[in-house]
Amino acid sequence: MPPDQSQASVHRAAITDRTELAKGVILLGIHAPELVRVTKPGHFLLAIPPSGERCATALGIYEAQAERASILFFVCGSRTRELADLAVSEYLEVAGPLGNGFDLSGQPKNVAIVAGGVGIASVLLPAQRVAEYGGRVQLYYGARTQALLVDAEKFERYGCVLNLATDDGSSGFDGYVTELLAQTEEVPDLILACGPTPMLHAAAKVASRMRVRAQLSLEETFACGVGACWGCVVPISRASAQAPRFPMLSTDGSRSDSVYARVCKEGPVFWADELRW
Amino acid sequence: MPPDQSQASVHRAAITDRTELAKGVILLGIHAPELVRVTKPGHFLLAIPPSGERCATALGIYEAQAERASILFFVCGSRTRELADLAVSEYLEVAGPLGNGFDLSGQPKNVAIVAGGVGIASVLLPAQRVAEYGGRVQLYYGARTQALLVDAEKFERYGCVLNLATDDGSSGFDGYVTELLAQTEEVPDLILACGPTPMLHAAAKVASRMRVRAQLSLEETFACGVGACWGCVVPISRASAQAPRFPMLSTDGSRSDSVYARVCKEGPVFWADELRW
Amino acid sequence: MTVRAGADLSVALGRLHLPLPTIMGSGCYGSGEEYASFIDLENIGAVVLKSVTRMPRLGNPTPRLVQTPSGLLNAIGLQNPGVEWYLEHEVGKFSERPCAIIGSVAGFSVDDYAYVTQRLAARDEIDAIEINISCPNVASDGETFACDPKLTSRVVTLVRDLTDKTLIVKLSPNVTDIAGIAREAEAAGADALAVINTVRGMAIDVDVWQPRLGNRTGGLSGPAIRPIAVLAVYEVACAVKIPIIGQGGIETTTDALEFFLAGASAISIGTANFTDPRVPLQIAHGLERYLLGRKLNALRDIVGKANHGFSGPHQYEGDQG
Amino acid sequence: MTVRAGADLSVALGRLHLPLPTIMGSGCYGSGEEYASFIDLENIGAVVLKSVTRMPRLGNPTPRLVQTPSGLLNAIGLQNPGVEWYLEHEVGKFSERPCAIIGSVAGFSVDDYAYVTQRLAARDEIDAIEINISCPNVASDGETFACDPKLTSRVVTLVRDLTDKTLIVKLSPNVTDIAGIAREAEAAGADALAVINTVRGMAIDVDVWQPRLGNRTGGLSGPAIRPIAVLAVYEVACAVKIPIIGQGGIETTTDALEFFLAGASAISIGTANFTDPRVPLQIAHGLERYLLGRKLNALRDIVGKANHGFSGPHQYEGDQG
Ligand SMILES: Cc1cc2nc3c(=O)[nH]c(=O)nc-3n(C[C@H](O)[C@H](O)[C@H](O)COP(=O)(O)OP(=O)(O)OC[C@H]3O[C@@H](n4cnc5c(N)ncnc54)[C@H](O)[C@@H]3O)c2cc1C
Ligand SMILES: Cc1cc2nc3c(=O)[nH]c(=O)nc-3n(C[C@H](O)[C@H](O)[C@H](O)COP(=O)(O)OP(=O)(O)OC[C@H]3O[C@@H](n4cnc5c(N)ncnc54)[C@H](O)[C@@H]3O)c2cc1C
Ligand SMILES: Cc1cc2nc3c(=O)[nH]c(=O)nc-3n(C[C@H](O)[C@H](O)[C@H](O)COP(=O)(O)O)c2cc1C
Ligand SMILES: Cc1cc2nc3c(=O)[nH]c(=O)nc-3n(C[C@H](O)[C@H](O)[C@H](O)COP(=O)(O)O)c2cc1C
Ligand code: FES
Ligand code: FES
Repeated sequence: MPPDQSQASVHRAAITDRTELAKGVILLGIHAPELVRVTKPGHFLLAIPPSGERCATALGIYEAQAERASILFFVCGSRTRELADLAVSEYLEVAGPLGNGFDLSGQPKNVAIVAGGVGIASVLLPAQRVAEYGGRVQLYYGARTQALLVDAEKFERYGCVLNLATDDGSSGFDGYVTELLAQTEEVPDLILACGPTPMLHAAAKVASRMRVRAQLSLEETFACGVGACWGCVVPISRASAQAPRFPMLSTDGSRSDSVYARVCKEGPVFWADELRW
Repeated sequence: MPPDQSQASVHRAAITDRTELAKGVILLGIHAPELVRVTKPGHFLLAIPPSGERCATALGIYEAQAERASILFFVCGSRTRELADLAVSEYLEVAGPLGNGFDLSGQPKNVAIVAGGVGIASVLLPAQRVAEYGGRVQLYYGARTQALLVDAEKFERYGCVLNLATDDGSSGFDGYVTELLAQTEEVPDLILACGPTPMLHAAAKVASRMRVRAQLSLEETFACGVGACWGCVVPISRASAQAPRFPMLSTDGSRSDSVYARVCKEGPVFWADELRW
Repeated sequence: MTVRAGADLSVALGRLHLPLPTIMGSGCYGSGEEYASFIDLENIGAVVLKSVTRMPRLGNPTPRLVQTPSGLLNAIGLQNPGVEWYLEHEVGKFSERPCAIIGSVAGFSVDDYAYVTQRLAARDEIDAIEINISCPNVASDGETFACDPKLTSRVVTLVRDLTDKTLIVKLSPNVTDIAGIAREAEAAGADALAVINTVRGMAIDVDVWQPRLGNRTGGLSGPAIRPIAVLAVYEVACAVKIPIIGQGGIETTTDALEFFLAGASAISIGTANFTDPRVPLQIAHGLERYLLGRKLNALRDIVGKANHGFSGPHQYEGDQG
Repeated sequence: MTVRAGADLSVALGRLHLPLPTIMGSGCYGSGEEYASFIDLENIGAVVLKSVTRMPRLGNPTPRLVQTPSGLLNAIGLQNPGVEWYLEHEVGKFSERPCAIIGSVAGFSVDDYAYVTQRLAARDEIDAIEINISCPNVASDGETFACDPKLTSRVVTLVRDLTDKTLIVKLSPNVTDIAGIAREAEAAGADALAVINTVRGMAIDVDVWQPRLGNRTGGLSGPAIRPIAVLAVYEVACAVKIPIIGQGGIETTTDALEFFLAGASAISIGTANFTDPRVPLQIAHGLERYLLGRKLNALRDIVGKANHGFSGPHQYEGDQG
């Protein structure tokens, strides 16, 4: 989360590969060398809708290597349906990379990564990064059911230890992935998490009980996605390094302890113990 | 155009075949025996949008034989794009048949059928009908360019004599199909026409010069498509058999010579000499 | 009050009791007959007839319809045969309909409203009267009745005296303060409010440099206006105690629930019928499933539950947990 | 007035001359910096800055955004650092922008508007002032300035006296008679009108029985409101002679043309930037192509051409062919 100076731009990227990892879960590879060059773990991009209708869609950058980046998404509405309709060698325009990613500057040795559902899309790059500097990753990966635990092998290839959970018990631990995390005896040096908001709340609680700091990649409805509209904010501690530095007063003129930071600009990754949500 | 008592209903029809006749011109066969049973030449249907968004789309019934009906459409907006995305064995729901079709009750011997662009979709059934009772059809078929003169062979199979025209001269007569009609020396007993509004205006003029009556299948923006909203009206002579029988007065209280008839209910086929457009 | 198997979806609008809360919007459903081959009319709550005026009307010049993003602009211009012909030739048929029939009255003077209401309400085939006050008043510079609290009050007071049947007043969203108009209508004796009529709009043809509608301006309906309609219902529900018929862009059960939770006791479906005539049935089923899924017995248990200032409708007061 | 190669797209708004008629809507574009990596700001006419108030504001509770059919509901609540901090830390940077910068002023009393306008207008980096009068007036029961002709007149008269820079008044569509408010703003000295701000709306979460926005109500923008906005421009253009900046749901050249033909002299783009930041550029190119295709030299030649009662803007009177 060190305040990156954005090197974002619009990229017209040819689709290099398309895999339906599970029903309604799509992995799209795109040819975007310039994007790859400046992408850091935890960055996201905005997919410009091919038909020109509706807002751009925020998606984590899943892979970023050499000339190819990829996105991984669940088809859940009209925008993702449209992206799912794209075929190899068609073009997708994306704006990015955006946001501030995970902070791995301290090179923590033992990292627990917690991913819920589509949250998996934002945690491959940090897992890779940890492996690169010689750290170890325990991946805690939960989904509704076995079929939706997609692409876990790829994480194994980067040396992650897999800890799987499903809500219906069809694979791995029968229950929430954060419960699985809570049971671990190896206390990690750092926790990174991405997934639905209730999962992030649970992960933050487990982290605080473990006395381990956690970085959470939040999901919010975006309008601009580039920090212009202040629509995607989350309350954080005024003391946070990510808190905007300008004055903010409540309507009654009081100076509250928490202020609003933009998920798309100061985030999407925040320190769990600095959030006031 | 004899006032049919509608036997319309909603049909859930499996798609039996799908052909892209030209770029952006789709022929979809559907399994709809009940629809076929009650369809008459010139009837149309409403395609209920698969995604549930936007108004249903009015489409002529192209073919109707035994268990199979078909629709033929040009992809020109979001609704037709959605229909074009349907694959064989998926389902399409349609409401129909609707409207009053062509009146061939007099069994005219020599019939000229004029079709412009996608207007071709509404004139195969009347051509077939004329062949059935032993009449002869001269088909005047125009399109922007050769590639868009689709499925003409099918009309030949039903014994139609083809007279083709393209705006760019790439096939057949170089110019508008109504100019081609105007040049004919065989004066038909009846003219049927379907196509864009300017073409219909031209066809009506040619018919009146030839002193031949013409039936035009009109296109209008629909809301309900079933006669409920009075949104799709066209002015016609108060004397027309298709004029609604209830009083209509202008705002100033005067009783004008022309009244409004619904394209979706009293039409879409009207006698050219009764229209007041 | 008919209780349906499963959950009670019934609603009372003044004296009118409907087994189902799904009312087909005026001007969108003809007299119901046009849709009878697509949906069993027993499965809808009521049809509001196309608005009728004192004199026959030819309606607006064409085109009368334009599609806009998630919306439909219309300018029909109240084409109708006039109330006399209507009573003589049409109303008799309504007794065959297996759902309630609500007459809709439009006018260009206070007198018009009174005359047409009295004539329509006198007929047994008509179960209730809705007055569509979104018409310009010819006598006062064409100002719309629904935009002026005083005019609203005068019209409603007068028609109220002419019938004991349920009187619904249909409000326009094209006002600064819809809650103020609603209060006037309630005070003047309305039994229920229909919220909202279409939002005024225009589309221009950039090829020919003309408005697309023959009438230049039209009324916007469909999903595009849903957020506007939900807020209008929310605000009116804070202001009055009489029941509200919510409408504007309802296409799905979820959409309908937004309106009930905002404070509507019933809903009206217009434009969505043009997408799929089975929408009213799907919504009735969906509401039932929603209630059963939450172990609730009656739709009225959720009316206004998302409304922090909800004040109506009084016939439900006993149930407010 | 810069003439671009091809066609003249320039526009005069009072003393402010813009080479391009594309203005980025307040609150949607930050100060331009946020978009500078996606589009060359030289290719846009102006940025209207996020509205600034006298005191710092934390803004509304979250969530602040909801997507609706073809629309976006927002309730940011004027989060901003207050005018003092803004002048000290932000305004200085605006001199780097290669496009015009229009300050936006919001307030909760007549005094607020005067104070902030005076402070902002005094700075060279600010080329013009837009006043956003869609805020509730704290001193008068929270009634919105833009909904009351008298309040509008008072605010505009006062701020007019404080600056010679172009003064734009941004009107709310949430009124019975927008043309009446427009006339007041013109009479009180506005140089131009921004038409329209967002339309009030609400969405409800049917799972948790709460309005989706932290602030409950919000403002609807995007294509859903375009027909409403086009009509508002059409009606205001019949009522005033000062130029109009049309806005509400503009995404394409065709959309923009609807506004020019209705009577707008410039357009504003807000929500469409969230779909694709290159939209303003695409529209500028598209307008040029449209004019050249029709052998027209200047955009101003089409202003109001679809408006049967067009009465403005006076600086174009000589050109009305
Ligand atoms: C920083 C950031 C990064 C993101 N990264 C990714 C990513 O890598 N991959 C990805 O798939 N998504 C990601 N998302 C979420 C993604 O942007 C949204 O899911 C997307 O907006 C869906 O758009 P849509 O138009 O298809 O669906 P919408 O029309 O926006 O939503 C359709 C319906 O689905 C519901 N819905 C939305 N999301 C979900 C969900 N996750 N599960 C169940 N129901 C849901 C909504 O409530 C709505 O009713 C990210 C979001 C943010 C803010
Ligand atoms: C009775 C009746 C029968 C019809 N039968 C057929 C049929 O058999 N096959 C068929 O393809 N269509 C037919 N149509 C027309 C069809 O209903 C419309 O073309 C359809 O509404 C297009 O929907 P859309 O959402 O895809 O495009 P829209 O979003 O409605 O339109 C997209 C754009 O294309 C433009 N456009 C629309 N139609 C055309 C056109 N024909 N050529 C060029 N531009 C156009 C519109 O102005 C608009 O800008 C019929 C219409 C009627 C009233
Ligand atoms: C084509 C059409 C015609 C309408 N005619 C009338 C009418 O005559 N009287 C009336 O009160 N409302 C009329 N309305 C308004 C509808 O009854 C309804 O209030 C409005 O369309 C909003 O609901 P919806 O979005 O579900 O359509 C009409 C609407 C449409 C679309
Ligand atoms: C997220 C968001 C924030 C906005 N903030 C402001 C604001 O602070 N001041 C203002 O005058 N208008 C504000 N607006 C209104 C826009 O400037 C514009 O008038 C409106 O959105 C309609 O145009 P559009 O449909 O192109 O977005 C805001 C709009 C949005 C979507
Ligand atoms: S979405 Fe606009 S600031 Fe984040
Ligand atoms: S479209 Fe409704 S009457 Fe024809």
